[in-house]
Amino acid sequence: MSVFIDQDTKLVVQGITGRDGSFHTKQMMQYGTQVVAGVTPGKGGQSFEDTVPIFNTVSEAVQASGANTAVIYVPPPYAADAIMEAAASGVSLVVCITEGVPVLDMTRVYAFVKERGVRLLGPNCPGLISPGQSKVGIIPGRICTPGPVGVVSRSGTLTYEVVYQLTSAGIGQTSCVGIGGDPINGTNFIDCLEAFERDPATKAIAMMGEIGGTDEQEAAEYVRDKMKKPVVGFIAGQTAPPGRRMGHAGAIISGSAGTAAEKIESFEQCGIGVAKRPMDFVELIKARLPKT
Amino acid sequence: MSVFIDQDTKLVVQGITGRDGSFHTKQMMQYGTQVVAGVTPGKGGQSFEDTVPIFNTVSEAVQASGANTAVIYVPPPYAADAIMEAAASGVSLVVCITEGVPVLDMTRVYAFVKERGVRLLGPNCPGLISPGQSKVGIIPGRICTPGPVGVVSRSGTLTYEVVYQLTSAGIGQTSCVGIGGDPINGTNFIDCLEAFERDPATKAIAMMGEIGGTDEQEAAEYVRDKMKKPVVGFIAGQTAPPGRRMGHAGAIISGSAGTAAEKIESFEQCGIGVAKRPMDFVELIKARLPKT
Amino acid sequence: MNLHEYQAKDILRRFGVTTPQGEVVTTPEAAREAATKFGGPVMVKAQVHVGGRGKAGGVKFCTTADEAYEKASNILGMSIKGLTVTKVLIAPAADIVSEAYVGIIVDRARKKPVFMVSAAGGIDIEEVAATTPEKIRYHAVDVRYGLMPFEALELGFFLYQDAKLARAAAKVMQQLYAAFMATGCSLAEINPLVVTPAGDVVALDGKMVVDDNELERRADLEALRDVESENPAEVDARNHNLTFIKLDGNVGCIVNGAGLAMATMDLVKYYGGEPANFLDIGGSSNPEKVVNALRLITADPNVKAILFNIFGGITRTDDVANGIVTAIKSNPLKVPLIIRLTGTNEEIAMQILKQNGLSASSDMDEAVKEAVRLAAAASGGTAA
Amino acid sequence: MNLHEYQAKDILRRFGVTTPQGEVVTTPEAAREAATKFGGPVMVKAQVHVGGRGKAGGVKFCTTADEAYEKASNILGMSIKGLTVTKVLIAPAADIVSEAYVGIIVDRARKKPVFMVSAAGGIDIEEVAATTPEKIRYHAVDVRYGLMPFEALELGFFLYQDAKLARAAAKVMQQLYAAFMATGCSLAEINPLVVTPAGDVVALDGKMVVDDNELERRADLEALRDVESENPAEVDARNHNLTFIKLDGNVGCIVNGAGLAMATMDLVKYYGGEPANFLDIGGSSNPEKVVNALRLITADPNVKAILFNIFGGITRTDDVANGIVTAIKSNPLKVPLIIRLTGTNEEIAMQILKQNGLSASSDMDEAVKEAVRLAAAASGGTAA
Repeated sequence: MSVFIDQDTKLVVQGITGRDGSFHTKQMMQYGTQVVAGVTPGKGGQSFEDTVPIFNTVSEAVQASGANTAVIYVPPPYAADAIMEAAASGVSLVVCITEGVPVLDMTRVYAFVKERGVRLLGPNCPGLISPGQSKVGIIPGRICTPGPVGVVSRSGTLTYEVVYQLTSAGIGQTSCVGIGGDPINGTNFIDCLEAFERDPATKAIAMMGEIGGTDEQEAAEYVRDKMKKPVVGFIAGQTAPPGRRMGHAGAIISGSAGTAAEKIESFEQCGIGVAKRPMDFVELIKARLPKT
Repeated sequence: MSVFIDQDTKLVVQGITGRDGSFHTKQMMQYGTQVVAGVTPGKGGQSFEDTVPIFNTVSEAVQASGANTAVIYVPPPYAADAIMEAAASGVSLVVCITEGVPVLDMTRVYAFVKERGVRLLGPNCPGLISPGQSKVGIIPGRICTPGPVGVVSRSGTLTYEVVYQLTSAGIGQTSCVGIGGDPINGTNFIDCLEAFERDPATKAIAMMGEIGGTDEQEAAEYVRDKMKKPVVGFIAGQTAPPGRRMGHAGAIISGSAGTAAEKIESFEQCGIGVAKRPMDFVELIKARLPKT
Repeated sequence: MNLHEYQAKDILRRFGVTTPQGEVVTTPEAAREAATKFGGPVMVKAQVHVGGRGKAGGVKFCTTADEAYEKASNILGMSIKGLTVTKVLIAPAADIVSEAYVGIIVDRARKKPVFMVSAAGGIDIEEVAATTPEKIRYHAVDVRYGLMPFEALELGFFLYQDAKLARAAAKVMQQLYAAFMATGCSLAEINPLVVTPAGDVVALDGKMVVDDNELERRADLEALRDVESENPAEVDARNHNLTFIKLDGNVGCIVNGAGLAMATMDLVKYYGGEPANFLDIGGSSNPEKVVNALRLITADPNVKAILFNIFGGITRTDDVANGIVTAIKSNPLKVPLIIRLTGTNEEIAMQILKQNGLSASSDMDEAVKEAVRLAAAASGGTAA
Repeated sequence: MNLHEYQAKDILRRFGVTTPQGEVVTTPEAAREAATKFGGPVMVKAQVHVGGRGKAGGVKFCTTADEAYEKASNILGMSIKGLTVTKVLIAPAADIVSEAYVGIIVDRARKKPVFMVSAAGGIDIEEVAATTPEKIRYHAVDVRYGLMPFEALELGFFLYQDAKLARAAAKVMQQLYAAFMATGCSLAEINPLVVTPAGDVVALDGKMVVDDNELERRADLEALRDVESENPAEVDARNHNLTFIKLDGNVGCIVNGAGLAMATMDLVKYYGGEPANFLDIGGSSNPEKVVNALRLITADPNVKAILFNIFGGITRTDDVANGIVTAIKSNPLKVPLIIRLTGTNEEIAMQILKQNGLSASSDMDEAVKEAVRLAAAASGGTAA
């Protein structure tokens, strides 16, 4: 079992002939992901690696291939349009890897995908993986192994670090989801926690947050109020200088400066185990997994 | 009983100090409508006829007065904004009397009110009346009398004519609803038919359509497929010269030229009694009302 | 309000659409000059607000400047569906690889602007819709987001296989949409959108209809109105806030409200008469409006009887009565007058009419029958 | 990217906001000239990208041109929070009846631009939020519709009872919103928005922060960048596609990915050390980036040990190893180097390092501990 993607995931890759798109498509295919179509306007009719048909538009690709998930590797100025194209095409999950999407673009995109009930992951995220079943995005497959832990994180390489530690210690994962660190993203911690709580195979959750915003605090309250499964959390940025990103007005609106200390305190108050170091996840999770 | 408005309707009037607004507010108050607030930006704090408090914004007015319905008498260039202000203020019904609202404004407005689940009647409509209970808009109160007939119409004075005939013949109305004749309006025939079908007091429905569009044809199919109550219909414009309004491309999109002949045929095919003259409603309705 | 082809093209050009820069002229001499200036073959195109001007002989291809002079002489002054041609557009003729149709219209049912595009352009889109509907693609635009790049490109690929052409067409879609929205249109069309041998995508004809409701707040659009090319009586009516459409019958109708006006005309027909016009004096009445309405109706020599049908709601029937009295005092009627009045201030109105030797009914059916009868009698009488 | 006050005001003015037309000068003489030209009293305002310049003495009121000369002399060259003032804005001082605050920011939680307005302007909005939160009104804008006239007017009436002022403020809200959207901002502020004795509503100060992600597609915005006024090391880093923030510790950190970089710094702190910087080499590695990163770190004399922490995903660890070897060959390090590498092409990377006499760990915890230990030892050593 897993969340968001599994062995039935049928993927269309937007920007399949680009540098990043072609590299990671090969990686995903190697991992076993069903890549059923690619999109590059003007290359419709060709094929990728002699196996994956390429289309001019996502809607054509989805109609022809039955794809239910789209992943986006297109340059930032075109990413917002690519997300909306995917959301309008009929897929139910859109994963946007692209980094550097203007935030005002995302205000439109967010409204658009919500109206359609489509799940967006990202932008500026590493995607997700359900070990042994499917991988969509750029998370290195070999650091993961199937098992009972759900992983959700705002950052890329920090996720890898934690997953690597878990796997090294023999603790596998149901799914690892990178939600991305941009100010406006499609899926937040709560969405993932909800999914993990529902997934019978997930027995414990590892959550990696960062300074900025209040997503982690809201997630903590959600854990306290709605969840039965154990959660272990970490916040990166205790030593980061304050006020580099959003300035003061942002803190006023959110009612919080979004510091690591605040977030850790809220974890503690809501019964979330706090990992002081990335490597502490191993022992904390182990202690919370049901004994077999 | 009635549809959309009744004795519990609490009305806020937008443009209450304007020429039309003040005249019709007095008429509505005379009829017995609960006019609980008015809005004219800059006149907040004053009162209308020494009894109705005036506010600067609709949202203030609704919060202070508990209004659940808004009626709009503001000039056409400001009407779209006024509708959206009303829809955002918390009322559940917005009636826009204003004639001449640009149609592209209405494309935005329509999406806006639908998102909020607010019912819009109009623009360019005479409003509605539930005889003996409440009147919102400009339909002359004295031509109506309570009774078992639901009236719905695209035009103003033609509605008066028919209602006048019915009343003169001793046939009263549950509600008379003028949906307006603009290309994009908030409430259509089907919405009203649905409401009349659900209203236990309504025993028969009189429906006045016009040339143009396909609303009447869709309404006819609705009558055939979903309604048990009898409906009598009339189409104005049999002698109107074709092609004055929407041209050919519009007809292609709607799949119909919207002629009176087409509409009358569709009425006949769907079991709607056809009034050849406005005055024919009296006999046709009488024949369809349950004998008491 | 219909714009002329040259006006529509000016607007499209401002929004980035490539369209041949023509010249509007009013004399054959100027047509020759323009053709000489352009050098190659030209089109001479009547600028009138009616469809089917090509079939009516209002559009001609000319290989020489002298031919342009000659064709312009024929077309200028020509009458197409009742409108006299006073302007022709001289535009360089283009070589064409393919012709497509691109249009936007506000759709009542979808409550949105809807694109219609077809690779079968150049001909009447109605014909395409009737014979090969699968050749038309519709796309409703969500105005909250506008036409998105991916949507424009989907339409582009529907027209052209070639990615370069598809992208160029997508750009035209966005430019057309921008022009449509900025100009407050109810319709905007490019037909044909052509591909030239050089691979350029070019609008050879443009049509725009501006929503009349935009004009009040948009002086820039109102300024595009070409009064000369409209029916003078309708212009006169509009200037006095009346809606007037001239028809061929002999019963002049003056009514308040479009629905009741149409129902009145239908009833005239029902009783064997023919309405001479549609005339809506609208909601808020004043005597002045009635005077102007009577002036318009009586200017039509076909009118043999005049029928007022007024249901007073906002309209005060005493205002209407006063208007009638004022009008016939200064300008006595030569045809019978039948008045039906009911509603607001009905008693006062009846009183006013009576004091001035006029009578009125409060029954629509009666009044219409009477008007039809009198018009028939008068027609019979004058025909004798 | 922060814009200077004068740049923000130029943009606001272009969108219709009334704001005093000042002059940016770089010398006291020019300040005097500008003040003379304006005639009345002026403000001399440091143009630096930090908050609190007023409290730091960077904003002065002057009644005469000579005073403007004097104050400009004091402010130019002054250091405010580490940044040297090279430009001052000379602006006519305004008489003020009242001061309000108007700002827009992109809100993470609501996923929308959010207005914050308060009649308690002029002072720090943070203070208002902390002490009298009821004096602030928030309004989230639905970007699909934009800021609607009624919404702007609601905000206007929140600031002013008087309808004329409320309407004027509503207009400013719409202009500010338009400027915010068109300039791709993450923040735009007018503080104070003042009412003058004549009843005009005027922006006396303006602040705009442009979303860095807009700059790639917007050369016009990138052109507003004032490189002089930024930290040179951070400019250098940006020019090489690195994200670098200078801190006060002695352990230099080079990491791929912002989250891992912060976690690494936190771990340095956890083991008793102090990070000297935040440095993210980003996703796609190339040896060149590593060379530039090392150059930036070694330029800081505080750095006593350098720690690489690379988790190869997209980043190829062999690229990083090659970068390290290249860099230290041409520029031998004077401080200890601790390398942690794991992930993509780890074996090749280890081989490259070994061949060049370097070693690496694959364990983050070990590597961080070692770096902290070595930095402490080196600091102890050099302190002796």
